[in-house]
Amino acid sequence: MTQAKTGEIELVYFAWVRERLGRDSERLALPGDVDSVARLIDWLAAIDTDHADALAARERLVVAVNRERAGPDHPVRAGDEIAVFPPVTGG
Amino acid sequence: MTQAKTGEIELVYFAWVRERLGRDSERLALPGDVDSVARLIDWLAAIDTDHADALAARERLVVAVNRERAGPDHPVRAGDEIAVFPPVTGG
Amino acid sequence: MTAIRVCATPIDLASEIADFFARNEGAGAIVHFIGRMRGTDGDARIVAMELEHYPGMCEAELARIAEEVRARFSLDDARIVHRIGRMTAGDPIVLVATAARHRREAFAGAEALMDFLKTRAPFWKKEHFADGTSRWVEARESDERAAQRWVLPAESTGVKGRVDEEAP
Amino acid sequence: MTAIRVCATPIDLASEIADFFARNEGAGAIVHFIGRMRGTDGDARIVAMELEHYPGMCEAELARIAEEVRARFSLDDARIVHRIGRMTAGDPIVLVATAARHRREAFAGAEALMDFLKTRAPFWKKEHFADGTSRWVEARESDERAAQRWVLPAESTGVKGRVDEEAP
Repeated sequence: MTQAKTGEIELVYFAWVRERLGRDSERLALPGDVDSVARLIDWLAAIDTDHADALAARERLVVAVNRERAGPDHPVRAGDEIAVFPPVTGG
Repeated sequence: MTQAKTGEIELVYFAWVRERLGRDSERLALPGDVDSVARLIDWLAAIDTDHADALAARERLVVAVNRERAGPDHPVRAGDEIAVFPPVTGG
Repeated sequence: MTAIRVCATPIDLASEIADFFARNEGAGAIVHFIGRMRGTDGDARIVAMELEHYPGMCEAELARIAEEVRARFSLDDARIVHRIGRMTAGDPIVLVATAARHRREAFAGAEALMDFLKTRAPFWKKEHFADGTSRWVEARESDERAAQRWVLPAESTGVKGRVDEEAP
Repeated sequence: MTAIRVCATPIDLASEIADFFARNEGAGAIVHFIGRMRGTDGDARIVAMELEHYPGMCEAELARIAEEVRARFSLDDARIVHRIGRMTAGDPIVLVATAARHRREAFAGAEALMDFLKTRAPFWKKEHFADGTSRWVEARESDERAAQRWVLPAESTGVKGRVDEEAP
């Protein structure tokens, strides 16, 4: 993979987030001003109606950056693996 | 078995009570004035030195009358099965 | 198989566990506790243990305990299997199993079974040490305290013990 | 066998339990929890359940949970085995096992493993009903409260959670 100037992030989705988006992952070029989890979700939700729908209920979404849970202020950088999913229901 | 006039009780002993007494059970004729667990133990302890030794530590003895735990005031009657043993240590 | 059993031969954990599982298909939560004989007591090495019980009263008490705990924690099922006789280090001494709709009840039920068994069921352990000596195990005050956790306050008949108390 | 495992095939309870038992000969107390798929949800009949997980993060989180609980309750050993994929009523979803010197730690450790797993490990359940509909199971607030039981007060670093608190 050749890294774009702005760099890319790997997004992964699970459960109903994945179903509503109709995909389990995507690679996207990260705009320079998207530097936190909160800004990333805002930017993603503006991409199209599928994203807007899947990401509408912010309070029901959990985000992990590089496989660790991350709050809204957690930094986001090119190369990160960012997961978006509902509260977990295992066990 | 022919029942004596005063009636008999069946005594059963476990663990170190059994070992100190050198027997696991005995049948004894119950004197008319021995009508409670406390009086029974007093009377038993006076029989001989084995009984006195085995029953010396009253606070460490548990008594069951007809297979249910019984306090010092519990009545004792001819025909009862009376067990004397230390605090239990199963599990 | 019955709900409670005292056995003079080694407990067959695999078959007990498989049987309990098969009988409780509808339960969402199953808990097992296995108590094993340890090979040491402080610095002393234990070569064998003898477990004595009061035949008749012991089984009756175990049955009362199982029924009391089953009703109190709304368990689907409860089982107690306890070994007697001579055993060696590593042998299972006791298996308790509970089945319930949810895990809180299954855990609390299994703990209560053990706490009641330890303080009420007429079993006695004698340890035989490597140096040839032996002694009867003393009852532990911590077991008595543990059992007291499940005593209901007389004035609050609706309280079901720790399960309710811990999830306010 | 490793301490934690996510498996797409049915959990072999008998071999997991036998293996855990064999590896913990010195432990006086072993506790198992088995979570099973239930065939009903209220009045609705569930014909199948799908369990999805986040590969990589899920295993890492389970390993963190197992190590955290093992250290906190001084466990000899802790194991988590969790099923993924499609399953039917009665199938085991999860097995946790703990081994400790005494029963209080083994019980508390197993409960803590389950409480953390339920709230932290990235698994998601989807239920398929007899009428052809399906739905993603909602996270339960009671699981969050259960997990909060184990949070240490910041000011008392010596406290080990419920095990100490309940035996004053």
